[in-house]
Amino acid sequence: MSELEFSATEIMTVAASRLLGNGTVCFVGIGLPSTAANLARLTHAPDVVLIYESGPIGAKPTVLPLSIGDGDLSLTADTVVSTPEIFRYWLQGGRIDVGFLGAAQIDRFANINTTVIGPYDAPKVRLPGAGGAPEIAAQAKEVFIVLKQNKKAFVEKLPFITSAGFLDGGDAREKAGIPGGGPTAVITDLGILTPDPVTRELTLTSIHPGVTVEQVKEATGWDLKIAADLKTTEIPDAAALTALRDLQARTAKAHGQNAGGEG
Amino acid sequence: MSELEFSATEIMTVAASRLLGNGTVCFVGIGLPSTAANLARLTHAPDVVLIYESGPIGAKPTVLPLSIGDGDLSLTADTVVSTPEIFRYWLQGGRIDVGFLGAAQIDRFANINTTVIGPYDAPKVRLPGAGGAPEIAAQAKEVFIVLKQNKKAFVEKLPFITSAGFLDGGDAREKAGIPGGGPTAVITDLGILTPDPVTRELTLTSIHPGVTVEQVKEATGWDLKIAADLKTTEIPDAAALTALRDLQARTAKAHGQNAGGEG
Amino acid sequence: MALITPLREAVSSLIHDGDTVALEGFTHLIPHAAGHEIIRQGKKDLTLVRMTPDLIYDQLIGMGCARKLIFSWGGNPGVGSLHRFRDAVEQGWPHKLETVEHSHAGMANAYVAGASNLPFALLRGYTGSDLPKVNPWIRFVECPFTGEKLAAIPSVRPDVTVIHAQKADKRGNVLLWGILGVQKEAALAAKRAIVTVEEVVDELNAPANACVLPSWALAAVCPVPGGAYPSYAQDYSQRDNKFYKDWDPIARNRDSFLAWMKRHVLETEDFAGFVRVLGESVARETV
Amino acid sequence: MALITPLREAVSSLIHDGDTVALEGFTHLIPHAAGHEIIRQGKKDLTLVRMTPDLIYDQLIGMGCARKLIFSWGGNPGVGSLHRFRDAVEQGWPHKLETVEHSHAGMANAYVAGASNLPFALLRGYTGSDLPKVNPWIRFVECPFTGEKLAAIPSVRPDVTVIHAQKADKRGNVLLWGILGVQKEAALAAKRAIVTVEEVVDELNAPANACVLPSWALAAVCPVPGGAYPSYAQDYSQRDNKFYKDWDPIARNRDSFLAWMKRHVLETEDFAGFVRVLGESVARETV
Repeated sequence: MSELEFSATEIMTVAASRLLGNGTVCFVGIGLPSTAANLARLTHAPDVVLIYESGPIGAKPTVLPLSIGDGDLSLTADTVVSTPEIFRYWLQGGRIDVGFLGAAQIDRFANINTTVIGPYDAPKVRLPGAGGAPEIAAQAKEVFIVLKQNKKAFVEKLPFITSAGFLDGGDAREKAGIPGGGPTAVITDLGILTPDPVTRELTLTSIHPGVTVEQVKEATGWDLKIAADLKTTEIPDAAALTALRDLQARTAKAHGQNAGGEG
Repeated sequence: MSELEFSATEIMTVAASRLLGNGTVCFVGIGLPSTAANLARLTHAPDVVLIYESGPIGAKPTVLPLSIGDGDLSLTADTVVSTPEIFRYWLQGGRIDVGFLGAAQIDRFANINTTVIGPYDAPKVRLPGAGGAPEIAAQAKEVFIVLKQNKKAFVEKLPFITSAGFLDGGDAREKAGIPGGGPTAVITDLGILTPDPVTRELTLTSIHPGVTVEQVKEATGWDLKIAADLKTTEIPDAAALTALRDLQARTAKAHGQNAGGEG
Repeated sequence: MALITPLREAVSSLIHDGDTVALEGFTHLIPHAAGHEIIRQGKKDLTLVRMTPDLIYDQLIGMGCARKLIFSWGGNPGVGSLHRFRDAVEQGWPHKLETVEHSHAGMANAYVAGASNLPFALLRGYTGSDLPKVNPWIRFVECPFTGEKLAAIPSVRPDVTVIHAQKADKRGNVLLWGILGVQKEAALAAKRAIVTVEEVVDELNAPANACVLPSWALAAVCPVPGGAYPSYAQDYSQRDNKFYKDWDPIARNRDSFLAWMKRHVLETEDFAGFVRVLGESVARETV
Repeated sequence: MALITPLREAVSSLIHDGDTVALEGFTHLIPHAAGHEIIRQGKKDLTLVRMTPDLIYDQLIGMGCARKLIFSWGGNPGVGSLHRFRDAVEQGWPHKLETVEHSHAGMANAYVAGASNLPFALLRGYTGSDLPKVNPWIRFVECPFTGEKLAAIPSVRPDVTVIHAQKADKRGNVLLWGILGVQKEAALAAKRAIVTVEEVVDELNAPANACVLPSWALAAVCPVPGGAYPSYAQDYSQRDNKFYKDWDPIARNRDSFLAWMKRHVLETEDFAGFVRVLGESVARETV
């Protein structure tokens, strides 16, 4: 298969999608996570089970949902249950293999902030808030986080921990009694970061082709650890890129845009 | 309308049915309560809402259900929800006007026993148990109890309180923090007993025509109080009797019998 | 992922001696065929859970499969007592049966808590009842905001739940409708869920918001047409009310019970065999 | 018993200044028309509850109806910030807005607890999050059996819940389908529930186990075809994604927001009037 040119967002999306195994039960956030999860479904993981917090279980949308409650999610799902049931029986029930989240900010232990920039009581920027993330981050068997890498997003200290990654690192998460396994991959437009098995500090373990380690360090608000055996991310194959672009073209045609959010 | 002959069970059923006002939301037990509630629906209270613990809300069965989960209940209901929802959102939610119960035994404060005769650990007779009754008795705004009156059923002291009436009488029920108003009528084949407004002791306030006070006292395991203004129960009118007999005939034809129970 | 599996195999590989097992179904959709298969395979020492132990548990208890019963109403609905259940409780036959007794509200909430992966269920319940005096598993907690006391009981988290449903598709997704009871909660509360179904179809064509259990949440889906008998499956079969009445004299006596179980269950191969022999019995009766 | 009532009358008689009000709908079936009517009638001092305050709450907050907001995600879905919400939180305009912030799991459980008449909701939640540090209404209780710590938050028990649904019958029984969100729980948690509907029909013809709210559990049912706009009602309308984008520049600026609200809401009689004026605005834009 011939190689195609691709953007940083495209390799991020394809790399994230590749991590989803076939048959995985995935709790999907709107936006990049939803794009990556649906791309997986349309390529190597046709039996991935997509669950959205609004209620659809086993959604197979033909275009990307613009909102968490798009009709296409409902019409293509195996079943649609209530939102309380999603959080009670399916997420808290321990039935989610992968929680797939976005974030506004992340720290070295993969804790994430989607609440405020600045002090909580007098915020510089009021972000949308927690949504489903705290319990997805806590209860899914593992968590993938996808966001673009820059110093505003990858910060030394979060002003607010909305959803726990590994807290202060080491076994802090287990000690706090958080049931799920926590973040196993942070997929960015520059590379893939995974937690050190002992310290749980995010380490650059894969770098996207054409990106330098310096660039990644420069885009990180702490002294980023680089894996000794740093890999280069496999480039998106033509089939995946084509599927992604088709999906986005279908989505643009249906919605006139391609962003997304809860609500 | 001409008068018809009627049996003791018939006047009990019709008297119980008359207590149900139109539009009342009624949580119905199988057996006599279900017969009386459906008779009310088919006569003076067409808009009574019948809720069965198996899930049907607004059931309008054409024949008496033999079991709490008969298909006819499901097919004629406004909606069928899960059993947990019945107990959580509808009963505990405070939405039931009248809980309509049967009992194996009752005491002077309208506490009821459906659990054991004899000691709990070495029972003389093991009865079916609580079913929905403890929370129906506690949470419905008021409770009607229908059972045949005799010394085995109307006892000085219950071996086991399955479901609370007024406990030790007076304000004991309120003090225990039980939300619903408690039993307001016990309808038997001999008369109607209602709790004294202060002591909450069951008092014979209505006696069925042809029954003597002595007979009722004889059928009661404690020294039964008789109301100063003891009334005679209105005899079943022909329309109610005819409706009851038609209902039972339809039921016998459909089921080949006319008993009922949970399960 | 639930594979379409013969019932015998599912019971044999998924239910072990000593397991906590819930067979649920509220009059409607009671998994009788699965109960028979558990008896045929001689499973022992089970902790049985069920809101309304009726004929199916009378048979399991009478055949000695159960060590313990967690329940809230034990009777033959519309008929009277469960004689085998009573014999076990009152006389310890065929052996002593430990019981843990709740109300329906308690059990329903305990299944919900199980499905929700909570250690306990919270409800307004049991106040004024003697049940908390005889069941140490009913406790009370305080609301951290109002100070109010509420009942707490342990979640039900069976090793195995068995239910019966109307339809599965070929992938093992299950659809049930009508009176749903606690079946969804019971299935999701369990480590392993077995569903016997009336039929396997190409497409479920489930209405919006219907009760669907996805294949991946189940351990096995077993085609057993009529497998709820003498209970029923709405739009497939009628409840055999007569059988419930007929059960009373059969179960009243230990010998007649054992003889009936031997002929109809132990000596039949499977549910189809049971139906055949039962038909012969009925024919003989009515000659 | 819910009578079929005009929306204006329902809002006027059932929603009072100072009430706790939940308008629910998860992207689907958001009761926008009811939100407008609350604004038109100048309701004040409301405690607004909603998992996902979006445009409808941006408008209520910007018009000064709200004193307090209980929520779990506040944004313009697919677009970005809610500028009026942010202005109230960041700058106190038009006046200070108190916020109580939860996660979706917390809010969803709080509605369930409200519908269940429990004083608090019990969940595994908030562990490791800073939310409990800023929200004193998140506490922890111990399981009386295992000693485990679980999160507890107060139930949501609104004075009034408003939802939008597809159908009512003439008696006021309501049927909704598709993405149900927390609407059933929100309606049952409230003292008074108002439902706006796409249409009133003779018979609901609801499928088995559909989401039906019986008339007697509701305070008013109000026919408002299209009343979810710019949200949608499955099988009746499409979400107007463009409107969500267009809202961003309108709401970004206080004056443009006030002018828009005046023209489209305050100076229109009812939802039909809003739709007419909005049509004129769109026509003018596209000339």
